[in-house]
Amino acid sequence: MAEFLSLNDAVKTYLKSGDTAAFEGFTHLIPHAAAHEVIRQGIDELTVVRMTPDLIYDQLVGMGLVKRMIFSYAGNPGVGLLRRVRDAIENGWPRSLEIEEHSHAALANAYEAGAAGLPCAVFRGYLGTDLPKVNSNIKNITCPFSGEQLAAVPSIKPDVTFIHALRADRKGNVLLEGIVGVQKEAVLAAKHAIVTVEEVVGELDTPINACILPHWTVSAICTVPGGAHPSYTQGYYARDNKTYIDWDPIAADREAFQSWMHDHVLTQGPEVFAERVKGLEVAL
Amino acid sequence: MAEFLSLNDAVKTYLKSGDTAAFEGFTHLIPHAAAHEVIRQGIDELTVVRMTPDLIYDQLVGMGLVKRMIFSYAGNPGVGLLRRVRDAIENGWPRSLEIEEHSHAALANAYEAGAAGLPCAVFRGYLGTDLPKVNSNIKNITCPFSGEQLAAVPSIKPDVTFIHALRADRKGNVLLEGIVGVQKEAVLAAKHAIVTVEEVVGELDTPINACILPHWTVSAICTVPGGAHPSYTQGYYARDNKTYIDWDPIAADREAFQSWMHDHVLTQGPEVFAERVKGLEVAL
Amino acid sequence: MSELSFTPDEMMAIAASRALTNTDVCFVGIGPPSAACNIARLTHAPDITLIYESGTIGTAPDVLPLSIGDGELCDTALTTVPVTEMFRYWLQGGKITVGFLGAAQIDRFANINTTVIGEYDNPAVRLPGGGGAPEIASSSQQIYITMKQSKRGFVEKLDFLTSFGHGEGGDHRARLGIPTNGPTLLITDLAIWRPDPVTKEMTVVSLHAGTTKERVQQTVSWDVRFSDDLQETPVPTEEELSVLRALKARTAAAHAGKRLETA
Amino acid sequence: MSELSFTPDEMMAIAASRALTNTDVCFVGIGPPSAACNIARLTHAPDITLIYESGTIGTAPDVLPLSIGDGELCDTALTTVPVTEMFRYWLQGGKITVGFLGAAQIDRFANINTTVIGEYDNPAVRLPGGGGAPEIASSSQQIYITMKQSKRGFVEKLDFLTSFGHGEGGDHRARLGIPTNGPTLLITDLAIWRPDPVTKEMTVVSLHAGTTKERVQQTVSWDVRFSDDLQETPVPTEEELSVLRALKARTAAAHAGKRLETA
Repeated sequence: MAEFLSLNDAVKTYLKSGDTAAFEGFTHLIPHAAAHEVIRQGIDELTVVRMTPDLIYDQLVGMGLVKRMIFSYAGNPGVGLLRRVRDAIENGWPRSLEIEEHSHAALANAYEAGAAGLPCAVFRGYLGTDLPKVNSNIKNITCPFSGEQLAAVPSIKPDVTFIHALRADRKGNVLLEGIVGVQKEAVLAAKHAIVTVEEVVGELDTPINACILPHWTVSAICTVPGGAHPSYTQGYYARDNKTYIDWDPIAADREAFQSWMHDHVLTQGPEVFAERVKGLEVAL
Repeated sequence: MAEFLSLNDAVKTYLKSGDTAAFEGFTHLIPHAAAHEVIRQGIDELTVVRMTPDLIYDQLVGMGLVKRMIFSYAGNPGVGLLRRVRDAIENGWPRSLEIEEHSHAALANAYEAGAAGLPCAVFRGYLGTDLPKVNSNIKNITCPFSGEQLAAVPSIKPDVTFIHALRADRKGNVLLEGIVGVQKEAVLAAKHAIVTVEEVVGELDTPINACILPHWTVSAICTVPGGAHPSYTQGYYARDNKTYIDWDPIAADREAFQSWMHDHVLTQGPEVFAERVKGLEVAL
Repeated sequence: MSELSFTPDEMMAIAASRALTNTDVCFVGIGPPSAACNIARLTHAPDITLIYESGTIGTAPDVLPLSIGDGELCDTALTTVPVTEMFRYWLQGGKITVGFLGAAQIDRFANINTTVIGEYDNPAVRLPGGGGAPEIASSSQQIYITMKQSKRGFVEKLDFLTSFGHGEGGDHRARLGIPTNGPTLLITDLAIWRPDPVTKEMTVVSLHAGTTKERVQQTVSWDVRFSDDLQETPVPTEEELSVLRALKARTAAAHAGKRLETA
Repeated sequence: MSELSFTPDEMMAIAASRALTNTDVCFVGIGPPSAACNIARLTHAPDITLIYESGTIGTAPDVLPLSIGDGELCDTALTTVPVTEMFRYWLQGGKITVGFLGAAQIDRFANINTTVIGEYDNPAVRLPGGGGAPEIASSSQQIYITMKQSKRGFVEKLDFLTSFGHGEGGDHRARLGIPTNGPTLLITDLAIWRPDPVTKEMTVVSLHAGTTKERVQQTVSWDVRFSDDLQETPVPTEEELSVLRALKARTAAAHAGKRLETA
């Protein structure tokens, strides 16, 4: 049952040290504000799951909060590598990082299987690749009709899933629109889901087949305008591509990174995100 | 690549005696006009697949065109039994009927697996039931991580799938809306898809995440206003519940059935459907 | 209106509606379950979530649907999802608190047959089959069953086991790896039944007004167990009856012929 | 504008664009593939279907996306589907005619590494990883690869096999049960390569204008095979160059800073 909470309270209530957390968003609707709140609260020893662990996982890893990362593409899309993640994997700074590496197809299927209440996902994948040699969570299963060998991976069932959405109504029903990624699956697969939204409205007033999370699938809703920045929210503001490009030199240097985190995350609150999307608003 | 054809030509071009055909539509958007055209052309020895084989399969079976029926619920929803299907199974009239019986969950998963290019579907099902005893296409598969026994059924890959949709644009992109059922899956799983639509428009002008079949996933589009009657088309006309209720006594009697089929199907064409939905139009 | 001016069917629907709460997420079948769920929504449980297997989530129909996919369900729903998603995420994913089933045959452990009367390969009556029921029975957190009592329906041994209830009783569900509770409530035109906590045999816990133990036994093929603490089902209230009758009247009018919908 | 006033990068993107047709359904990666696919769309293949793994089907972006999920892709798409559906129905379902991949390392049989340089457990450089590529490589009907040639990239032996090309050559794909064609085209800044019909070793079939066999060999770690019928790649036309440059200019302006979108 959705409760309307401050982001601070929602994170404090639901996320514990040692939990498995998914912050999902496929380029669109990445829950930056929620990740920053987790960093401020210093919740550590996390296992984090995400298909495309871009800036927010670079930041969580760089701050030493992550024990294990389950992922399929660790890059800054269109810009390059994730330098904090690299530093953790290559040099163990600020701590060593366990990784469980998959393909996108595998993780998308693993979220789907989690939402579907299944213990594993079955798909055609990893054919001829080296990934099964380095990941014991990639196995085979044989089709009992055709004899074909298919791939199987464990389903993903996070303790807490964080997503950002367009808006909620007063009952707590949540609307996703545009590039919806794997967020619905990540929410339905999780024990608890925390959703930041641009706004709360009286009526969602949506198309008949809209992607809606009913209020009883969500634990907490937090109003954080701009909460996806520098990612974007369909119909609200555009992706701040320049910020993604500017991240690269900051992340390349340990001190520059720490200084940036101090100034832009540790000493700030969720309310700064509204300011960050000024000038990026989408004309309707 | 979608071609705009008459329904007569589309059926003639793509459906052959002995084919496996799916006529899908979950209460909504049932392709009655297409099934009637198949009956008129007398294409026989068919294997027909459908979760809810209601009136049109009663008619196809009653006319002796069906060799084998794969299904999960053979009833006239809210009214009762399918009397022509019963007569075929119980008495072999007008010919014997092979059946492959599943649950809804199994067939929905089997269509999904067909669309996903997999040889089988894996789900949690049939626990404790007698269906696996009478259907050798229900097997088990073991999760390699948890050891749980899951159910597996072969995926469905029809030679031809028939569906009815709201409308197409001039390129042949097709819109489904409302209760979309398993139609997208049934189309993507098929070698060929024939789609009847209420109308062809310049622009679909749809919501951003609308259920659209791109033109290159469809073989033929046929404009048949009212083509779902007595089923319905969201935003065009309502379900003709009275006709479903009235079907029961017609189907109960072999001669009444044959006479009805002569008068309402064999001697008619697809153009009669527009007339049948008069008075059922939905006010927008 | 006198206290007893209601039919057994009305009592059955109203008794079933009372078992539902505001926080339930119900997977609704057609017929009596649909009436019960919508009476609950229109009386004491306005925030109940009703889901029909056609994919409609959070429906609030003004008339009872004839099928599980009438336009009314979609028009009034919070959203409508594909049928594959309905069975994978919402049912199998464990989101359903109450699955509502009917039956052609039921046994003392609330196993259900909706497939055939007679032999499967040579049936006396070919029934519609399982539809969604086999997995509703295993994946819903609990199952409520509504059906009228008769010796033909309440049988010693099912002709075919379509949907698993408590199997042979006891921990049979657990032994098959089914983690859900199964049938926790059976509401008929005569009584309310619940499973014995240990044996799981369905036990009459409440008789509807005007019914006797003897009348119950006459409509059941096995020796019926009655609770030591047998109750009498409260009669329908004026509100319950008037809501049910208005709903039925609207429904009958809507299904009687062609009508111009005002969506 | 003189005939040769174009860069090797421009030649690479334009040569790749020419391989695409109006009926192709392309799974587009970011960078050079995205440029090539959109030049094709803006020149000779206006009806080509471009699909990005973020779920956008039939996109027609005005500027090149920085990521695979920029708003531009969604705003201009025929429709946008969930990522699970994208990988299950559209890629694994066999709907993609051409999958476009880039690489950090490639070998003579067009196997690809985008995972690590050095050892997996102790890498010299941790690259982003496979993303969609492992299954794009096996499920697309054919694969086109674009990358710049260098001895660091064109290696005798991959440090890690992320995406399967022709394996050890010959019928290796078929032996693994992979029914698709794999890499049928490799377009670099210097040349066009295609697999030998029998051995599947990638073979230079066309040199870009101004390039020599020696220059090609100097940027490749193995002994390069050249076709007996070696062609010269036609230089970019005025139209191709102007379309590419206008696209790049719009893209650079859009990514340079905050802008008010007019959706």
